[in-house]
Amino acid sequence: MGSVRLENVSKRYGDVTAVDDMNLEIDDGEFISLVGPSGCGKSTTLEMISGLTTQSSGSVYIDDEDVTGLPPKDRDIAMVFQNIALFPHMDVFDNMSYGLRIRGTDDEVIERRVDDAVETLQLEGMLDRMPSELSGGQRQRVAIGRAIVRDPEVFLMDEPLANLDAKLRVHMRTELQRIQRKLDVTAIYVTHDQEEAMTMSDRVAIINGGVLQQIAPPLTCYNEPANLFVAGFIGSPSMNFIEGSVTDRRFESETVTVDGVGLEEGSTDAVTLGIRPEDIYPEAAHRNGETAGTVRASVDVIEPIGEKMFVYLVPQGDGHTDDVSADLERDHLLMSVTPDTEIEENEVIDVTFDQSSIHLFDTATGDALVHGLKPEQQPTS
Amino acid sequence: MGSVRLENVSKRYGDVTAVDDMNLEIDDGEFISLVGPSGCGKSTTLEMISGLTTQSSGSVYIDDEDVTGLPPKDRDIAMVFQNIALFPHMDVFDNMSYGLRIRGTDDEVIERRVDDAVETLQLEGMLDRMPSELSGGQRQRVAIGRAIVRDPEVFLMDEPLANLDAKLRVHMRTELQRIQRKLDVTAIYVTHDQEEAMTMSDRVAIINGGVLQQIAPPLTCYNEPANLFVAGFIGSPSMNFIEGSVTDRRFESETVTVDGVGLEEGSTDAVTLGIRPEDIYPEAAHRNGETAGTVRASVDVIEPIGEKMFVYLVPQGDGHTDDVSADLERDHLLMSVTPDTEIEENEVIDVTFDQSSIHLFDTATGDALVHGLKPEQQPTS
Amino acid sequence: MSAEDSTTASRVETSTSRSRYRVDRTVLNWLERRSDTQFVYMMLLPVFALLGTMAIWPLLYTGNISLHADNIAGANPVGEFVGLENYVEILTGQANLQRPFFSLSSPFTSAVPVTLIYTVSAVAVETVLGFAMALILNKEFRGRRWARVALILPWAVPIVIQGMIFYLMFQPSIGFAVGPLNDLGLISTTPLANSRDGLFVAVIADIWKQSAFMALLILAGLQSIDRSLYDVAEVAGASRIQQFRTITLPLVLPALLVALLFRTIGALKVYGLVESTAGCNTVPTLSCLVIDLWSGNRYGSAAAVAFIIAALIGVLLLGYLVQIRQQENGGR
Amino acid sequence: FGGSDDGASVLQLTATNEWQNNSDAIQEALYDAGLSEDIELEMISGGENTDEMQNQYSQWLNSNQEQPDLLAFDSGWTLPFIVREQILSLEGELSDDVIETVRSDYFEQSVNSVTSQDGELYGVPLYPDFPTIQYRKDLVEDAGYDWEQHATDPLSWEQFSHELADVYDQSDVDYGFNWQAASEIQLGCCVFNEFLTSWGGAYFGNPEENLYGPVGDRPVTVDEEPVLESLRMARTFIHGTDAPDTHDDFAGNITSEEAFQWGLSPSMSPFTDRNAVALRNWPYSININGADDALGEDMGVMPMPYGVPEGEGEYPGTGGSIGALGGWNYCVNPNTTQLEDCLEFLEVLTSEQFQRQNFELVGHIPPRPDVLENAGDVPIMGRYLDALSYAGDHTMARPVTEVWDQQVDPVAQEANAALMGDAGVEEAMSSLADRLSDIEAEYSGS
Amino acid sequence: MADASTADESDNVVERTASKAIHDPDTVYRWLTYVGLGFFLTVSLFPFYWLFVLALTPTNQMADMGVVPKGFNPGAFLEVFETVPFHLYILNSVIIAALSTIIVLFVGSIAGYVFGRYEFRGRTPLLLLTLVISYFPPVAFLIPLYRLFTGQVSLIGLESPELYNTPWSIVMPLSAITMPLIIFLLTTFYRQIPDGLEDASRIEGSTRIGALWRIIVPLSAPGVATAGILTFIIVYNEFFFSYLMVTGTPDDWAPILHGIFAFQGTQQVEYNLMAAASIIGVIPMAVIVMVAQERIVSGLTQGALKE
Ligand SMILES: Nc1ncnc2c1ncn2[C@@H]1O[C@H](COP(=O)(O)OP(=O)(O)OP(=O)(O)O)[C@@H](O)[C@H]1O
Ligand SMILES: Nc1ncnc2c1ncn2[C@@H]1O[C@H](COP(=O)(O)OP(=O)(O)OP(=O)(O)O)[C@@H](O)[C@H]1O
Ligand SMILES: [Mg+2]
Ligand SMILES: [Mg+2]
Repeated sequence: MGSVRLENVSKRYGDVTAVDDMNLEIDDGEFISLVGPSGCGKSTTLEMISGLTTQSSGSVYIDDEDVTGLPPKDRDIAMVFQNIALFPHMDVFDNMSYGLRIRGTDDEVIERRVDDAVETLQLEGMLDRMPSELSGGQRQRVAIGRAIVRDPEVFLMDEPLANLDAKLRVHMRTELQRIQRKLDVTAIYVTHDQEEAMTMSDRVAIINGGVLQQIAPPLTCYNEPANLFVAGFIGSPSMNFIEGSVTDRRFESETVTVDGVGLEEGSTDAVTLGIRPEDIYPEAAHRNGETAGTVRASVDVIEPIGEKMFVYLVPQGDGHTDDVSADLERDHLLMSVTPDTEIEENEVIDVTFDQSSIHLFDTATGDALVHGLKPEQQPTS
Repeated sequence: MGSVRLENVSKRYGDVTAVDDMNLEIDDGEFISLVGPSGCGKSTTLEMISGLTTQSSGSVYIDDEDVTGLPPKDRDIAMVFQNIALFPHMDVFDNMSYGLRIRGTDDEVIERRVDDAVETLQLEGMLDRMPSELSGGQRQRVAIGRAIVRDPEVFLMDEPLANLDAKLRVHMRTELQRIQRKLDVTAIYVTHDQEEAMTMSDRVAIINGGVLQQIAPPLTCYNEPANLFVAGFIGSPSMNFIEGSVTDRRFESETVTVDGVGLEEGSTDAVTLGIRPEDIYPEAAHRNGETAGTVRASVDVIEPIGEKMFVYLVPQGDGHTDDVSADLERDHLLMSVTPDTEIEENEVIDVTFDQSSIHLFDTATGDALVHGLKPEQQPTS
Repeated sequence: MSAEDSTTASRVETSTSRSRYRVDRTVLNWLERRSDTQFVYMMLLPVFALLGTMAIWPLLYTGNISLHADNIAGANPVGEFVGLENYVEILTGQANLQRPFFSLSSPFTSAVPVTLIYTVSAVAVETVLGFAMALILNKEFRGRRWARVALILPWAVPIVIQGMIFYLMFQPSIGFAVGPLNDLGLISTTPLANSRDGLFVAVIADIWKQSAFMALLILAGLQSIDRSLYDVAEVAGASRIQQFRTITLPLVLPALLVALLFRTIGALKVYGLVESTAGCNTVPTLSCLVIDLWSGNRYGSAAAVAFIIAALIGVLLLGYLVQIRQQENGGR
Repeated sequence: FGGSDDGASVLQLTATNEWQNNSDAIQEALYDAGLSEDIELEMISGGENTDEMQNQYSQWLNSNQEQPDLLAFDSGWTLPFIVREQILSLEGELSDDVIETVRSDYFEQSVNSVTSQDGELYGVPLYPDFPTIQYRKDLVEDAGYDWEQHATDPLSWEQFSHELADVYDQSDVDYGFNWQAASEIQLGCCVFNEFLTSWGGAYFGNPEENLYGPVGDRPVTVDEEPVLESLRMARTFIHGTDAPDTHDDFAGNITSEEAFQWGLSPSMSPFTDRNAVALRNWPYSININGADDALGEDMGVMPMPYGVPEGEGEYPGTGGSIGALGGWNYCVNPNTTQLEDCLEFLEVLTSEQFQRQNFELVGHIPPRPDVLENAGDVPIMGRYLDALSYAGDHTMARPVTEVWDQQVDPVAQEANAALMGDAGVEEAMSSLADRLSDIEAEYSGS
Repeated sequence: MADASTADESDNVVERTASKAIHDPDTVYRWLTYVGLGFFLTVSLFPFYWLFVLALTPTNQMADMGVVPKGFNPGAFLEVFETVPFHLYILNSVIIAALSTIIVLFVGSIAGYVFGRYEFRGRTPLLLLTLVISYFPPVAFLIPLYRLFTGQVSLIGLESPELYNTPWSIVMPLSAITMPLIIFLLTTFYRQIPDGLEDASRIEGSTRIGALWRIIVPLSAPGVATAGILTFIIVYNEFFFSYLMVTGTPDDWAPILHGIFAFQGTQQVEYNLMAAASIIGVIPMAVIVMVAQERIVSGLTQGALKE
């Protein structure tokens, strides 16, 4: 059994606080992804769970046992390291079988498991290469192999697919899930690839600056981000944010006006409206659902990327000048449409979005206020 | 000036042929991405251009000069290494300024450039950390910084963003492009991230097993893949392939029939039809364009990932059994739809696709025959 | 090939490691569960048990002897307790030593100057030559293996033999070195009888042997450097000399400092070489004093000089240690 | 270790190099001379040189080691061990007969070196050692001299130097008179000692009274004129008469400057190779150089020349031909478990038969004058019996006291400095006198 | 830094006029390497050649030596073994040196690991303490150790074991005296191994000690091999304890030093035998150097330390 629990865990390196008062509860057999910006403390969190680093304060529980002080080898975990860390003096076979050999597993069993892993990892014929004779992606796969040949309680994986190409990633993703299910093992998975986090995990934990922001199933994080950070972080390209204020259930900014906002009357002032690029569409292509108002904007740049097309819009709100260069990012609206949409650069179009896809946040605290402007709906978090 | 040309370049490590008779011509100031499966020879190609590895045969030209035998330091290149390779005994500032200090650049200039890079890379306040005190992504950024502070003829970048989160990747992408344009430098960029390759490059080179498959602008690669490999490799999720044969301009497989195929009569037999997941849509949502026939299929799995939804279909063609487990991959059709599409698992639906989005390949050689079944259209490659 | 070898090797290892694992498991497990601090001290137990009985206790014992008078006639060579008298007498030049402890008027026949001259000149030259040798040995060339053996071999020569070789070399009429060097005006016809020349011979002999020691340590340091760093540097445009200065040197520096540290200590303690070439009467190093006193059954004075040597070395090495500390702080 | 099994017991003894190199023959000789065949001898080396042996012995004896059972002691440093009671007194252990034999029949000086202040015997001399002049009889004769007559009637140094210079001139050898001037114990204990004593000087005044002490209560006389004269003479040998501090009466340039770094062996090898006229060395080298494959009958031996005639020295016993007395003694480890065997061994050492054989085999001079006199039939050594007997009667022991170890190095250093010219003769000797006095003062009464 | 740029500029001028060699610095370096190598080889090996010259020259020819043997007497090499059981001395020495090497590498590795990879209170003082030990001349240890090994020191009523005349009386003190050097050496090498590799090993289930033996030591192969050679040679060549801690007979574990002394009498020196014995005595060293330096080379393949 391999439930994992962090209680008020912090880790400080001198002045730097890498992880700050983290509380995390992971059920046995669950697949959790940790995501967050570079340097936010993901690897540090894994290291504390593995026992490689001792937390500065707080406790780590594995299987409801406080494992503080328990050496890594007794925590029964397997780990894929972000820096790969192959043993340079061992060939691929020895690297992969290392953990089993340490435990004195039968040679036969070792060979079988390594063979299985080799097939999964598409590393056939490389067993007696040295790490220095492998490509970057091959090294990373060996590192994964070193972990999956084992049968641990907890899998810790730190960006295990970072160096793999898309096809292989997809393949490895399913394989890792399959293995995780087969071994019925708890998996904690660090990734910077949202698609990975979204498709693989039971729940996603979003961390920022060492602080846990939200932990929830992937779609919840996507549809009901707990705060501005999560909203902006999850989803690529990122959610559009428009700062404004709410007066009498009406959101107003320089460019956008939305009615029927589900906030108590009077709770006005600094509110940020969030809308995802794919939720914006040209007025012309009106879909189902109730639209939340129209924005007139000029098309700045069109970026076609195969299966979709990004359209950078400059809203033509009141008081908005044409001086685009200033504060470019904040003032742009990004719209994602199918490649066959007929739009030209510099054209001025009307775009719209559904009320159901609007998010409102408190600009000051960043906390989410309302997701999907159904007037009757209460804010979730 | 920094045009780069590879002529019949091969690299062999003992039995392994890492790069096989590669011909590649890169114009001055161009941004080229190298993509391909793990271990296909991307890094090796960069190494040969940089002069770190000498090709087994063939010649490398930089700026029309045969540089074989010219040491790296005289090739005026900057490189981001896949394995990062920071100098462990130098802090971040020293690592980043290394190339400049070596050249005896003025301290002032160094400071300015490093400061610029630090800002670009969001590494503020880390200048006097040692590499061992950085997170994985931070290390990678330092490695990028070490290259971008310089002003070389050619930028070689080997998966420079592999360890960064999505937001930072997007940011870095634009920054790298900006820098490349500003310095007007030739860039050769290895990535496994197709979006990166698609959005950043002037042309994309797809390599497989050391052999160059296609080099063309991103959308050409996407829309007119030169062969089965490229078709399958570019685009995520991958293109669906259906094997069949063509008789009298009519493509037929067990499950799908398409009329009006632009192939000469009689050139029948083994032909593979390719269709991208996003080009398949439920019959109900018929778009514009001429449909190429309907496929009845049962919905096997639905995978929602935020902005879109993957639907795994099992076509109910003649002779198709319900035994899904066997040969699962080949028999599945993957459809990518917007999340609001109303579909349920196990439902049987009719899906269709436009003639214009169909690709035909010679099953035996893999070469593309026709892209987009406009009967009058001739095959491109 | 080598990959194959190592595969089989480690596969063989498996069976043995398995049984070992079983046997030691309890101890290892217990150890593994110690906190870092406890673990560290447990791990240091064997070293300090060994050093304690074989070095520290003996030094305390000898230190105690150094506080007692000499007793050259009695059955017990250690006389009555006299406190620091031995030290005072030696340092003030009152003690009857074979040669003066410190005399600037006769630098080649008094212990401290002789030892310092010897140490500085030998270690300086050894460092330069050792580094050059290590750089050469780190290169790929045919026959490198034998070249390494050949260059390291002098270090493997027992001191007695080393001394004999140079004794004979500088023996007039037998050694071939005297004539030419004398013609050049570098040495007298009887270099081993002359304090200055004898020192020169000893330094040469030391360089011959100990440069290899430097080379060996530096070579090991060179071998440990991650090759990919040179790739980076090369692409960054560093010339060989710059690569040497910015990568090789700082990364071998720790090993070099260790070599320098221990060569300096070794040179400051030199005895055997001197004794087997020019002799302690001609080239009276500090250790010569200790041995002479000890041979003369003057245990108290011998112990005191030994401790003075240690103190002197300690003072001289303070500089090195500061360097090393800086290295460590900078390096991690 | 070394215990006795099946009746045979093993005696461990340190042995001189000559013995070690001929251990089988020596054992045979011992058995022939009556040593029980049950006693097996294991000869070990005490050390590379006499200094190291001395250190080694201190360690052994200080720590009450049971082995080696028997120790070969240099007569130059037996006494300190006796003083420290680290070796076994043989009084009451050896039979009275044997003790009596040693006391009355042995060379007196040798017996002195194993006798304590209160007259107890602590060891049995193995052989006495005294240097002689070995010379190329053929060259000397070719030059018209006859040095055979000086086998029992020594030359004066003055005459020796002139004749030798003449022989040297007339021959084509590279070296004239080889002796040892290196700053080693050899110079302090012996060479310099011989020179100054033959000139009538002494280290500590009257040797008959002061040689063995009392430390601190005796004069230091190394800065007296005879000593200075002897140094000037020696300097003349090397530097010629034109250099400062030399003697115009002597012939110069007969000794190579190489002597400054010559120990025994380097000084000997040119002579062995027929490349020198004369050599000062110990008897062992007679056995080597007199061998048929070396110089054979071409070598002559005579006693050391004299500075002032016998009896005309400053102190009793000084003047005349003087050889420094060395030699080795066997003493018993007080912790031995095989005392009986040790005593049996010592007894055999006193047998005339063994002493003759030892003389013949390795050139160890019989410690008893009467045995030496009757040994004329011994192959090589026998030829030079006259000279050896004379030399044996004209020796000077070194001033071995418990502080001699401290003193011998300064003596060697200062004498060497004077010889090399690093310091003037008077300057060196007055400095030596100071240093010796300091040592005397420091250890007075100890 | 400033002169680097001027060097760059002058490059253009030089390039035009200079020979091909300067165009191709590799050739220059290669050439320099061979010149340097030639020099060092000559200097290193000449004395050994000199030993051969002496060994081959019969004793009675040993004068006015040039640099070629006078005569040819290879029998000296056999005579060495006839005169004394030289092989036994060598064997003893090899055993003693090997035992010491094992102990020093084992204990020193653990200490080097702790000092190199952990920060703890007392680290610096303890390191300094070990260093201070090496300041003292060997005599400073001799007297008490001699008493200890001859059973004269009693601890809590127990007499110390009689180690005199056993290999341990040499092995133990020499292990201790060599230890500071080895600790310092291994500390520097172990320090350089990236933490990640040790971490990976521990995750895979090895203990800290396990990771030390399986990962850190093999990865520091050049350093460990060097440490091994150093220890072996130091012990093999050592003078004081080797000389004084045994009686001197081959049966009582006397090392080679005593064997060589057997040729160096107080009065007569057989140069040719000594030279021959010296050459023979160096052979085990040559073998060790050969074997161990192989480890130095093979220890790290290209880029071994990258993380
Ligand atoms: N030193 C070597 N010895 C043997 N084979 C090697 C060596 N270096 C690389 N290879 C092989 O050459 C092939 C190409 O390697 P390369 O590093 O160029 O791949 P890559 O395209 O960069 O892959 P990745 O995306 O995984 O980094 C790989 O199959 C690799 O195993
Ligand atoms: N040894 C150290 N000393 C000081 N700061 C450190 C140390 N190790 C990590 N940090 C800092 O702690 C923070 C968290 O590091 P961590 O490695 O957990 O980040 P991460 O979330 O894994 O980032 P990435 O995605 O870039 O790998 C970073 O800001 C890093 O700079
Ligand atoms: Mg990380
Ligand atoms: Mg690569």
